[in-house]
Amino acid sequence: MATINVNLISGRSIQQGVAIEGGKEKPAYRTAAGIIELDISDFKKLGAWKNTNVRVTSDHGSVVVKAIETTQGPHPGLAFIPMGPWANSIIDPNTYSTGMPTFKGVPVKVDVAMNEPVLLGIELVQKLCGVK
Amino acid sequence: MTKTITDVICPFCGTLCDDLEVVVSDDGKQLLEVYNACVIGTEKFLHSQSKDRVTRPRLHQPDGTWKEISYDEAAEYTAQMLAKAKKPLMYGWSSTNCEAQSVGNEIAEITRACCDNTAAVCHGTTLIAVQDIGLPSCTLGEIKNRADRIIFWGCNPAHAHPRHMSRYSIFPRGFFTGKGQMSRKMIVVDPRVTDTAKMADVHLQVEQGKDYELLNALRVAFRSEWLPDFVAGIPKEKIREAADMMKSGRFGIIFFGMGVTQSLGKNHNIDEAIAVTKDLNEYTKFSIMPMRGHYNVTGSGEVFAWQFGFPYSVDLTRGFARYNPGDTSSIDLLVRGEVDAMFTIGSDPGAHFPISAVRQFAHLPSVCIDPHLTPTSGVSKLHVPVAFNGVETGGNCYRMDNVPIDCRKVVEPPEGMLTDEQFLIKVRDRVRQLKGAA
Amino acid sequence: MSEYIIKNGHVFDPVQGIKGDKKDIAIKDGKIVDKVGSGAKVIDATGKTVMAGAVEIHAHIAGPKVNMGRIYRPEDKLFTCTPTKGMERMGGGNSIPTTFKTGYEYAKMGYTTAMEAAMPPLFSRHVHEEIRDTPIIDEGAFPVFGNNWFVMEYLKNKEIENTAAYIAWLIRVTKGYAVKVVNPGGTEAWAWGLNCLSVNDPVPYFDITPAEIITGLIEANEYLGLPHSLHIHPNNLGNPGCYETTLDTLKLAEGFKAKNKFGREQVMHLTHSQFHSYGGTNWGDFESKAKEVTDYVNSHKNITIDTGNVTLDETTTMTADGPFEHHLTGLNNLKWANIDVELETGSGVVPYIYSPNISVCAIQWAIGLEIPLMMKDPMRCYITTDHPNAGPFTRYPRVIKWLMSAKAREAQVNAFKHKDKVLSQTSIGSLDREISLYELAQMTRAGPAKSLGLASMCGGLKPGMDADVAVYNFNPDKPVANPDDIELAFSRCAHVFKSGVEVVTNGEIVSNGHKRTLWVNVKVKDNPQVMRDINEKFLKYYSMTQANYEALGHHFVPNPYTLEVDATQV
Amino acid sequence: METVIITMKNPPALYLEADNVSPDAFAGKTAAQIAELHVHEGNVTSTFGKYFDVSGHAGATAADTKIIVKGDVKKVKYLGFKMSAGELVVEGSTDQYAGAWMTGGKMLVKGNADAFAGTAMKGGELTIEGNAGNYLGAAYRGDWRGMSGGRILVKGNAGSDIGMYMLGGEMIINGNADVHVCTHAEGGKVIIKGNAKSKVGGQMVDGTIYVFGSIDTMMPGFKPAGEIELEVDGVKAKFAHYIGDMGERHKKKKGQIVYANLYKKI
Repeated sequence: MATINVNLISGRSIQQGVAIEGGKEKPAYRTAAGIIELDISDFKKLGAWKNTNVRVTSDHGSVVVKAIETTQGPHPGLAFIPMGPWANSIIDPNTYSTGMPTFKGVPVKVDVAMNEPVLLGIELVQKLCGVK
Repeated sequence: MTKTITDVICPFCGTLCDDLEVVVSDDGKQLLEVYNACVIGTEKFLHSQSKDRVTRPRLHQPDGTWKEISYDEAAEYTAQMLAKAKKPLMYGWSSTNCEAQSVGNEIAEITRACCDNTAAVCHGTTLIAVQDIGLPSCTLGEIKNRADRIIFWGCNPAHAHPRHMSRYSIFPRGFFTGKGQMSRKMIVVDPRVTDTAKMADVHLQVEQGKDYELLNALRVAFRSEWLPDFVAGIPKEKIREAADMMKSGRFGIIFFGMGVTQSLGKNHNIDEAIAVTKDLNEYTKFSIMPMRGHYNVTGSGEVFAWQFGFPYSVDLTRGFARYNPGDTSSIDLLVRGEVDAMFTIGSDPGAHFPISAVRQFAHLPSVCIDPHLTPTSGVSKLHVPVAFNGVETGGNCYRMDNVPIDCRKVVEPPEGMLTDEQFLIKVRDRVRQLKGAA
Repeated sequence: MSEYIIKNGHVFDPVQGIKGDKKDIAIKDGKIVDKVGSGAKVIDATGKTVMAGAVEIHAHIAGPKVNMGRIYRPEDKLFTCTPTKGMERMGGGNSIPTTFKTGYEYAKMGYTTAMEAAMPPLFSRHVHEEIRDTPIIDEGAFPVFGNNWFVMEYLKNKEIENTAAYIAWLIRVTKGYAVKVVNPGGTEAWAWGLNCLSVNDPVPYFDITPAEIITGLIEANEYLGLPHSLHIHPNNLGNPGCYETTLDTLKLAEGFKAKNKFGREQVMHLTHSQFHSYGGTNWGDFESKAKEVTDYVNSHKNITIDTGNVTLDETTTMTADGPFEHHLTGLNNLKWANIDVELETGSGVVPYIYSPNISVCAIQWAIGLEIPLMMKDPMRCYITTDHPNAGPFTRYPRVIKWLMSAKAREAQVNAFKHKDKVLSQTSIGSLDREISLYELAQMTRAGPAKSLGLASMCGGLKPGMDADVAVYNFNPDKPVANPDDIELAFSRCAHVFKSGVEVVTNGEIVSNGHKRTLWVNVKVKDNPQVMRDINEKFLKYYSMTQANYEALGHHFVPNPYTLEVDATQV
Repeated sequence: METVIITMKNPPALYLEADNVSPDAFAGKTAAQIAELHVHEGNVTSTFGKYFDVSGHAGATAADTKIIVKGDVKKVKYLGFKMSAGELVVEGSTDQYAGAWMTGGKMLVKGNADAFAGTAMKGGELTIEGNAGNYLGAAYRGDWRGMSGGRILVKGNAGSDIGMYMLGGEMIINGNADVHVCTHAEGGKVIIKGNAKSKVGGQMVDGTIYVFGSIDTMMPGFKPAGEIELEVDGVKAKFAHYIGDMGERHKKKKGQIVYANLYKKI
């Protein structure tokens, strides 16, 4: 099992859209947005099966999500996490004084984390903020 | 017996579809079916009916439990928090109506708050670009009736604005576009082969973060000047081909989204895209339009602008309005530790701000007004659930092309629940007393 | 409602022909009355000038392009925003003030009624939200018709009755006031990047000319008998030599007579005539044709005009004349906004600096003053700055100074970098006329009110009319020591009453009044064909449904004042 | 020249807006009068004396007034706001808008200055011995009139968007500069002694940029125009010359199109 370095972007997906309207406290939200979409070639480099949990780490944080094969590829070297608390645990908050964080284009490393759980959305944010 | 309500407006995205049909029970208390909406819009209407919905304000207790309180107690708590704060941030406003936004602006004016909407993490950089170079644009009906060149740059309507292509941009047969899709050429610029890109005549798979360079190269190509062999991973021949395709249309439009507003370059990406549009008007007719996200983020910008003079990131702390993203913008205010209270309405910064910004407000006095349970409500001291705007109450909203559409109430909210506007009026009247305002 | 008596002021009221005599004005229940009880509050106007509240006939103060101006010009507000003050909300903006500041500034200068000059019908709900948030002044809005697909299709076949039925429907659903035309046909052409620069240029696809649109709309307007006439911004605005297009446009009104119950006499109102009175073939030999234009208007009683005075400020241009704004951004390279509106109209916005050091700007300034000074009948010529196009409306006191004082004009001419060019390309140097206070009242009160069909309601101080009254710190008995005193006096009123409510005292806002939205409700014979056409256009070509199009509901027009028109018997 | 020394004694809980700290605002005032000037912490307006010790007194005019700022002013904004003459020395680091809208005089920041320093500067000298933040010497939002005169020297690194809409004046960065240099500029001169990242000179109409170090990604709108021997800020060297932005509009002088120039040291 290797570590791979990829360029992370976050953004909308229709499943994420349905899930936020369905309720962010529900597991369906985690299923829709607690994931990372990797190119098949990056899966090979990572040496992991599809649908395994991975830890994604950037200079700004670290989060566990489930790695799935990209639905909108190929995009080797590029990874996608739907917008939401999982992506925002690791994206670059630098706004370059424009007010806008760098939600897209964040260098991250991905390691397999088979036995680490993917937290629910609200649970994740509360944990990272130290709020019960 | 059931009733069918027609011409219903969908309170999900900036496409603001207004052709929905909703079937409700005879007593108007239950929403049964939704027609014409996309899968997301349908879910939004149906979720309002969920049985496990929170219907009363709740105070977060130290042990993590919640204590139910009355709306009056919630209004008192909110008013006290805002009145005491030196620099409160009133954020959100994009999933509520313009009437509520107006009352919110009064509260912000009385308490001298910073007010901001979700453009902060969406199209704020677009607004900066528009302030630098302008915006040649049009209404969506113009696209439907005239456009034969459609460019989607850094946006993925197939996922984010599901009915956009069928209602306005790709498929409809308009006055001068009788052949619908056949009369249009579609270009998609995206680092991924998105479901939108898969439909395109031309897909430019731009190297992520190099949109500014690629847009600049298009402008150079329009003028037939020298180009390096590759720009942003795209061979120059393909760039010149795309440039010619744009020039050769009769009426073109660039739709753009988070792909450019949130990537390196930020406002400059939009700035250059607008320059591209301006250039193209020397050869043909071209427009450009941001794919606004929340269904009424545009309205929030409009109301801010006519009341305070600026479309977002407005700082009223000195008693008059000031604006300068980087200083007065939510993310910077939070990450820099500039504010001492957080008021959220009609959005979910807990889920959509960088975690470092969320951490900041999680430890401040905070109030979250939202019909849903969200990461924001989860880390706020007070959660005030309200009626769903656009479902359980009406009110004016602005579509992504700034066209105002008055939302419809289709069903009664649960017994005793207030709307955003009703709750805000309680808060406003109380802060007036606390601040001795006229 | 409380009673007032304004004592011993010098009253100027063209409606009653009062020319500065000392007279008391009595107010009761929102109206001017003959007398009030002894309990009435006394306002001492000794040594002051008393006029009716002023009437703004043409300004861009509410709606999508105005707000686009606000949104994209933060620099227009830099260091100018004002704090909350008593009942005054925060304000900001030099050339595009916020809605609150707009209402307050008008009121402080003695204006009590204003017309938004260009409402895109599709955006009427936006226009009305801004009007609602503009305090004190009564407001109406003119929907634009000159590039409307229905209008062009009906008029192509000379279907006046259908055109009229459509106008009646649109004015009703948009809560509009009058028929506005901007660059007829040219803005539709602009949807393809083209333009119509003369009244005979064919409109692409629609097989009709601007001339046919204009005459057809005059006919339809008089068929309906609307309070105001056709209100036109002709083709070819702002270009050297454009005065010829202007004369061609004015001539189209020949033979038409006003038919209405509101006392209006004109069938055409030419707006911001300054922008349409240019001679020359380029910016080098650019010259004034104010004489040619005013000669024509002076000899044709069925036309009224407003001026569009250039105030020599940094401002923001905005118009439904989309192609013009594109032309302008090519000249000054400043940021360009454009909003084309499906089936109806378009618009553009570009910042502009009228620099006294640029000869063209100085000549434009002169033309704007030549026009009112050359107009024989002040009841047919009204002062505007086409706010914010030629300058912000807040500069009216300065324009009044220039009109009332030849000395002030001379001082400005001498201050120009290209003084000689101004004198050679215009006749401003030879005009020694000074507008009197009575003429000023005609140009800013009685005149515009009559042209708008509001003569029985506002613009005068006759018992029975609305109690809109402005009291100025200006003593007509005293010679003007310094022209700047005129500007000062007209900048801030001593007192302003709106519908009998004192809204301004010593230049400060003391009440937000009871602001009304003026709109015209025209009843016409049932016209199933037009209703079918409307229905079909919404199904096929509009991007929203017909059911959501109308400006309904308390939050759009909370306090309407409806002018009823019955055209069913025509 | 008279000197006023202000020393932070009670740092603010949030941030402090001290737009009165300029020779212009202090001129003709005693220490006591200066202590009465307004400062703002959020929506609370209080007096200078609440946060600062004030000693010495100002000269009769701005020109003969020198201000020395001591103590922790990392969370103080607007130092030197609109100053037109005299001197201002900040011994530590300061927050946003240092010397913003200044028209004359000398301002020295011995530490770092955060974003918007020298906004729309018209004249004078602004020296930052540490690092400068984003939008150094840039225009205010929406304004097409950026830095038009004066001189900015940064001994450390500079952030992004320096010299946006620059019209005139000179800016020297001894260290590196982040993305976007001189965007939309129509004049002026920027010298970067270190490295530049990318998006250098985008949409530039006129003006000159010198880069001594590397540029990660060149704008495609900048076209190679040969090599040239130059002396820049006392350094003689060979530079690769580029003209641009070829995608942007340009003025003509005597029938010749005038491009912006980018010189990169070889």
